[in-house]
Amino acid sequence: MSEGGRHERVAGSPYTPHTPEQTAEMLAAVGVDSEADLFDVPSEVRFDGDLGIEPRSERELRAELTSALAKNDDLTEFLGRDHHSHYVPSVVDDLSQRAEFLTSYTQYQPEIAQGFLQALFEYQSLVVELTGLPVANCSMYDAATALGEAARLADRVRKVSGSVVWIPEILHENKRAVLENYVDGTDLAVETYPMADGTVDVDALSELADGDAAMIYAENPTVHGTIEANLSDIGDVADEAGALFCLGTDTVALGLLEEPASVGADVVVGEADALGLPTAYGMGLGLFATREDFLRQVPGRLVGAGEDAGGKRAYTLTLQTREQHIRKERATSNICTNQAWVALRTAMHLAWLGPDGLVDLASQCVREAASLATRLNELPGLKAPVHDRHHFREFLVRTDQPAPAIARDLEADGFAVHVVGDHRLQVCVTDVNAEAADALVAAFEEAL
Amino acid sequence: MSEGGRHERVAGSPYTPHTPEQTAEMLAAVGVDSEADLFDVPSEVRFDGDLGIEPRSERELRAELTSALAKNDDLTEFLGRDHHSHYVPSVVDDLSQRAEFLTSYTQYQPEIAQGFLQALFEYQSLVVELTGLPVANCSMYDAATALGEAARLADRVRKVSGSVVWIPEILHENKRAVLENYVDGTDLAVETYPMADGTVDVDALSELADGDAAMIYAENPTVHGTIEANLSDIGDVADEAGALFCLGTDTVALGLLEEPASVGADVVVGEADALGLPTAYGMGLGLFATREDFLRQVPGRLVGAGEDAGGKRAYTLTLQTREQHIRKERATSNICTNQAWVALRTAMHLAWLGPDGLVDLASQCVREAASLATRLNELPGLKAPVHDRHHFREFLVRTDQPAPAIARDLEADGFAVHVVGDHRLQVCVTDVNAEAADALVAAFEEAL
Amino acid sequence: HDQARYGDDDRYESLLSEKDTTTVEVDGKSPLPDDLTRDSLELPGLSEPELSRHYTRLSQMNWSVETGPYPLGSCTMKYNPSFTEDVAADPNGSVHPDRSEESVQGTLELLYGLQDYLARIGGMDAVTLQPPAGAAGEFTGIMIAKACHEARGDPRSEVIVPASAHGTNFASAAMAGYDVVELPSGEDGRVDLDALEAAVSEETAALMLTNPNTVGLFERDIAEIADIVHDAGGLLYYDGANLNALLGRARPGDMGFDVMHYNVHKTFATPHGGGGPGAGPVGVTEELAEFLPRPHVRERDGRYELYDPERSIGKVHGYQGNWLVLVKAYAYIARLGDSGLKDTSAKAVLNANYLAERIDYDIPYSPFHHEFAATAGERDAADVAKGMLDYGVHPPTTKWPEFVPEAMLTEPTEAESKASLDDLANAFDAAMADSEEELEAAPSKTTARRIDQADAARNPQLSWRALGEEE
Amino acid sequence: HDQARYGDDDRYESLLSEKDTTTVEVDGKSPLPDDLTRDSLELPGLSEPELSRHYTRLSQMNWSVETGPYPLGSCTMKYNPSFTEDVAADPNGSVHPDRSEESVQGTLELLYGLQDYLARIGGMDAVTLQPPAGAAGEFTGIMIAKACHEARGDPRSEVIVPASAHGTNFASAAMAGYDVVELPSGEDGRVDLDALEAAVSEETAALMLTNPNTVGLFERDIAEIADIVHDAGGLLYYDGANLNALLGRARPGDMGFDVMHYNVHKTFATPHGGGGPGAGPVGVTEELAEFLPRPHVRERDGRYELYDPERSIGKVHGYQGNWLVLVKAYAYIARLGDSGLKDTSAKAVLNANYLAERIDYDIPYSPFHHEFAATAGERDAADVAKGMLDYGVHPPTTKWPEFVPEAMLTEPTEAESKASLDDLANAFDAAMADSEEELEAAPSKTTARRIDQADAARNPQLSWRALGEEE
Repeated sequence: MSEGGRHERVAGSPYTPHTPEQTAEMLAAVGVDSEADLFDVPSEVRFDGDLGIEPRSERELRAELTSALAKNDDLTEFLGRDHHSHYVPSVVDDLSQRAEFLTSYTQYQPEIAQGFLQALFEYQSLVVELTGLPVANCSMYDAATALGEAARLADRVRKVSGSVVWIPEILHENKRAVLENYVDGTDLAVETYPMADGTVDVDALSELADGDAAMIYAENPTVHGTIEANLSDIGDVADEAGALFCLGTDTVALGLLEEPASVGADVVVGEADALGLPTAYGMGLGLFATREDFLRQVPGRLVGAGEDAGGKRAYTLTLQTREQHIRKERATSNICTNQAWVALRTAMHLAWLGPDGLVDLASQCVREAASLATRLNELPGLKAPVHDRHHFREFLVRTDQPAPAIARDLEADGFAVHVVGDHRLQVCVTDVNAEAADALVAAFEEAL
Repeated sequence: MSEGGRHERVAGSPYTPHTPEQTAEMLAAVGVDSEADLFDVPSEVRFDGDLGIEPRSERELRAELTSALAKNDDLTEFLGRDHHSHYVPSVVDDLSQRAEFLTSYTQYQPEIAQGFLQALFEYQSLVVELTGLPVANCSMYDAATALGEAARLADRVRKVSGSVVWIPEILHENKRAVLENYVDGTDLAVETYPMADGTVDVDALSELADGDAAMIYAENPTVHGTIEANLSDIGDVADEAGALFCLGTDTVALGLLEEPASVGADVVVGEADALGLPTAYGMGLGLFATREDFLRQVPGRLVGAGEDAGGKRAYTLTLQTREQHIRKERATSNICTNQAWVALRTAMHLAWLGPDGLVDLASQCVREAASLATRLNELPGLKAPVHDRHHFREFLVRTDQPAPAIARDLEADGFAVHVVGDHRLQVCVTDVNAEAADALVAAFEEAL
Repeated sequence: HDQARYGDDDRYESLLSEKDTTTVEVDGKSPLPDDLTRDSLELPGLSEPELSRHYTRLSQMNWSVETGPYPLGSCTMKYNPSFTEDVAADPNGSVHPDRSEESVQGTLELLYGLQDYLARIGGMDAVTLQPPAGAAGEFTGIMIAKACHEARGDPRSEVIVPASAHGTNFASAAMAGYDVVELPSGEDGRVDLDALEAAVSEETAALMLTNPNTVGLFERDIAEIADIVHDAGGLLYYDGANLNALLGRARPGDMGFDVMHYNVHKTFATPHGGGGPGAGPVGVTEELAEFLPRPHVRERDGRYELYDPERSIGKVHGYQGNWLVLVKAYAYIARLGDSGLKDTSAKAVLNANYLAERIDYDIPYSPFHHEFAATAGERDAADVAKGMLDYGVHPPTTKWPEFVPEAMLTEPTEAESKASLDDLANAFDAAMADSEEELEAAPSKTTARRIDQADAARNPQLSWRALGEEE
Repeated sequence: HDQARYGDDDRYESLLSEKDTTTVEVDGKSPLPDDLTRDSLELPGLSEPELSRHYTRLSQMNWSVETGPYPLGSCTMKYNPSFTEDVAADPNGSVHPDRSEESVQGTLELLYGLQDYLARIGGMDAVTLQPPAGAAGEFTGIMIAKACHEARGDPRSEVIVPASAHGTNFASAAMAGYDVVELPSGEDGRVDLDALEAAVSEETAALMLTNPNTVGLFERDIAEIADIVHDAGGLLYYDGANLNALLGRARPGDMGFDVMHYNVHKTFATPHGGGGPGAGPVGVTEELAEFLPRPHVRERDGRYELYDPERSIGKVHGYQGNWLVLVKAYAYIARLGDSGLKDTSAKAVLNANYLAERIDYDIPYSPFHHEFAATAGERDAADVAKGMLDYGVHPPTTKWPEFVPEAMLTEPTEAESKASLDDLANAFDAAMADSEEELEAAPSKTTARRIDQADAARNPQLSWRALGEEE
């Protein structure tokens, strides 16, 4: 059923403004008889069939999609592992959805795009403050692709020294899979180094990472939520091996944990969307920051400050000769469309929190995880956390009973947790689900 | 639990920007020691207690309010009677919620308020096109208060000729109650004239409305959904009685039914929010249009076109000497804050529909009502429609069984209808619930 | 040239009717007989892309709280939190007013909760949410007073209103059928007790008072004022327009007021929407509760129900007021709580005092609270205001209240930062430093240049049809 | 002066860091031992009212589709329907990617539905939604081709890309480890079959082709091109950037393409967000489906499940791509349906042809479809573009593709009205009529005047920290 409306006067798109009279006038101006005559498509490849896609009114479609998504179970998620949820204030939605931001393109005409350029410049600046590294780009797709780009950067800048990208044995499998693809076209090889009780076994790494290392990758916190105590040592190992030290982290953790620059990180990657984006089925925002030395090897977009003809400070995309639209196959990356709008949201959320708000939030991630682990550990048949480390947001739980069965029981009670082994679960707690921690503990008790 | 944030650094409002340092600096500039010193309030009326209102974080509060509203039952509403629901396109929300519209004030400085002024000028213009009357104001609160204002207008312009406001015996009780209050401070009296089979009994009206009539009010469609066939005759009766003819209607009905100016209406009132507003628990938008003669007696705000110093067309509030902020107790009305933002939305929705879309929608209101009445009439124990008239959106149903019991059964099945008598229900069908008409008929069948 | 030029002073957006005008025949094309329908309909119809641009451009030609400071005295143009919009948009709240009580318990719970919050804040015993605006609240309050006097068998004919009061006070009292007795302002800008004594009589139905008053002064003699009015058998009405100054620090109920209205679109941050909708809930003492509009919400054993107060004045709105606005007010109050409400009044008053300190204007009356009336002295306040527009801010309310010569009534609200107030102060002073000629030529950097309002009123053109006839 | 002046050309909004910078100590104040934490943190923190103003003002300094025409060639800046935002904001869709299949049937249903729609539109057999952007789609497609050749035991080393192709084609092929063979454009602006014959070899992994190509010409010889590539054992890759021209009228799968990507942020109206997020789904023939990224969504007996294609290339995104974008694309396609999709391509092509007719520019290549490359001739295309800014429109893509001298690649999209195209044409012609000096001084009516990009690149200042060090 139609809602009516001028735009539905003719069968066609509701988003083409043409009245039949205007269409006729325009066809006449062009000098053709019909729209079909405008297409210079040989008949053998012309499509005259039906795609079989039924148009729906806006009202019908909203009802249809609402009811489709309502089929998702209403679970309280204690899920993390590289995709974290924190409360995003409503004002971030409101401001980021302003049409001038949402429906704008990449800033190729900076004179009428100062708003977004300044917002991206501010995003870069915030990342610089958080990481201590002087160069941050406007965004990568997500943490996994940012890691892939970091390895490719290592390949470009350290080609003579090594060809192995060392990654921890405890790493999100997805991240490794993406990395493997990103280095597939290079001479790099991906190899793993061992962990000791949930964090990097620096001695073992030191032995492995000899002169053939191009990059050493470590995470803080790790995918299991453990906090690294020996980041500087890892940095030293990388230095000695002549390799880049790439550190994976996220915007919330950066508010509390050691500053990457201070531990010798050459590149920082990770999920910036821990702030600014709601849980969005894995949609992300790849953080990417590095040292001044590698400025001209950075992938992705950079916004710089400069001056306009009136001598006023103005912002513009800069160092575009690194990019694919100018350098083609010699570009630092193929990235073009990125996650600019998510970066805008992340900057908004960060500015809303301020430094104290960020430290509070990050501290909460430590306290809540410790508290929940303690309470689960009191239950018979559970050991939490598995690792004797400080944790951030999440931790492993060892279960005497089969973990998948426990997870199924929890799901039936309305809770989602990760199954990471036959007898291992992972639980993530932040500001958004901490209030449900009591209920989760109770559900565990029942499930055991 | 706090979301953190700079704005929560100090206990206080999250919406005051002051850091403690800034507060101290400002207090010093003012020359006082503390905020309390700024208040020149005698101690005997100072409030030192607690209001007992617990602050909540944004996240907590959203959860709390969402869960409160979730206590409303999920019913498919077949409800009308002066508060009608039509699908409002998403773009209306999107555009009307732009901060520049939503958070602006009345346009006292027109040079920086051209956007809203033009939008209101366009709203007035649309009402002029729909009613055929040359003067439309920016809004009244709702149909009931617009009717009250119409009676007061009649009192001002026809004081010598009459003191009775004639209203139909079939009228929403709420509307009459508001009218009674609006004329309480005048010498007007409200009296009813009879209806014949759901529409005005013109002969009876003609006899009643002698020289003492100040205004005759009729509705098209009536609160029972019937369409008047004798509007011109009512206009003639009013003319002969020297009374104003005030016609009640709504923006959707105006797209199809007789043009008020063409039947002699002196004032048109009604619900303009049938377009532009979702069902909002009775929140409305009072339509108000009248003849040129009464221009300087119109209540409420008017936007006029004029010129700026550069000779460019510009818009401004006009004829403000009618209003309370200038004329005080001699103002045409006490109205100040009105429903401007709803008028903006109504104009958007109207422009989105266009004339063909509006006629389509209004035609649908006729067809769906006829079709549903026919189907209900086929059920044993029901007679629908009760009146042998054409109907718009809604109609009465006579029930052999007690109507309240049937309504309760329907509600248990997920449907809401009006109970308007021991054996009378009223059912309203529009674009938004027409698809559920089959299910309603089935539920009726079961309830009987 | 059809469109607003980006970044151009000389912005212009054509009317809807200039973009499209289409006439459709109705007779013969509808499901109704022709004698029931109009002949034809002529309206503009825009495609969605055109519609979006039209209103996006119009919005960009409009000042708002999010554009910059908006220090209109007595208007309380504070920040409107975004999250309250989300709450108001909850589809579960989108219900018809005729739904059964049982099926809208969530809606009633929120309304009941807001009644309770407002009662606490005002020190009142019962609150109706029905009035859809402040003026409607005044009318409701005065009708309650009228009903009370009539119920006491003591009908009265006069309402006393100070000269400094909002125009709505006069109009609302008149609308309720009262004669309005205007009380001149005392020399100190407050109510003159002697004048009040002289004004009250057995015809006094009520005194309507704003406190702090419209130049920001607290009526220190409020206890005496209450006694004088009550002793004469009148009721004391509180105009809530300036309640922002007192949140959590003083309550009308404690001052002896019998009836009051709240402007939720001022004090409780619901957006003004270019002139509304607002909401004007009315609070009353226990004694007056039986006169409240119907229906009213109450709670019984955890269930919420609607009932008609025993001697209800009836109705002042077709249903129960501006629901979408009321929800936002509830959310705002609950977000702030006690500490937030107290901080709000503190910063509102601090900001006004700080700004007053920063500008080079005479301010005849003090100590003021959340707003102050500066005077433009020898200059025309309206011209100074036009000059301020060119310095990038919205000017204050001008030439009101009338007892302050060339008044510039300024209310920055608590939501302005020190930096914003400093900017605003600079604009005040810069405009005052401009020459008379400069001010008269102002504004020039705005969407439209100075608009001749007198001319627009002499030759009213109120629709595009009128514009067309003109040509 | 801290704020944007309303209506003022010379707009300015201070940086977040200029509004507030606060240092908080972390060591000793956190629940962690000091050796695990940073010493301190220095960031700006704004109150919500300040934050709202900051970003509202920034937004007003930014061009967008809702501001005016945005005819960037190859960018397809069409209207983005509002309702798709509401659908994407549905809280039921806000789920974690590691949820069990059983608990996210709604999410999977939509993804499956979009896979199906895209397959129909492209004439492809299977579609992955994982690539988060067009370039990521290209990389995915080329990795699939690579995997296919390797699986056939026939690894190859070259990818052929026409000189006129988007830069991403070159970069994506190189990223996958291929040598890029650039194919010069034929005299008619299309692929030169002889040149192609000469370029293909047993090392040819794929030819990447945009059709219509980047000057809007349909590759009429597509059947022969497909034969040449296929005969050499290569695969044919379709760059979906220009698919808007062909919606419902021709399908890459029917033209012999083996792999393709879709730019949903172009063709399917998901907003561009100032540079992303987009989505670059990849469609393949039956034969290549086993190489698709993992996981992939399929339907079994009305239930949706995730599975890993047998010879999957692995992953190109940490999870399953840009969900919020994919939902909007689904909603847009479903809103349009067959008739809407066909109308879209018709009006996109009509608009380009009408605009081309209206302007006084040479257009070397035709018959074009949804976009055309005008030439600025003796003038500098970039200068003409700056001139157009002052006439209130966004200019086209300039100086690209390179084989068109001083190219102005123009794509109005279907969403512009005739009136808007007329305005745009006037701006084209007006800028061209301006003198060289005028153009070099342009723009002057914009937020910023001409920005020296070369200078900005010589002295990169990429953060406020860098600005601070500069001072």
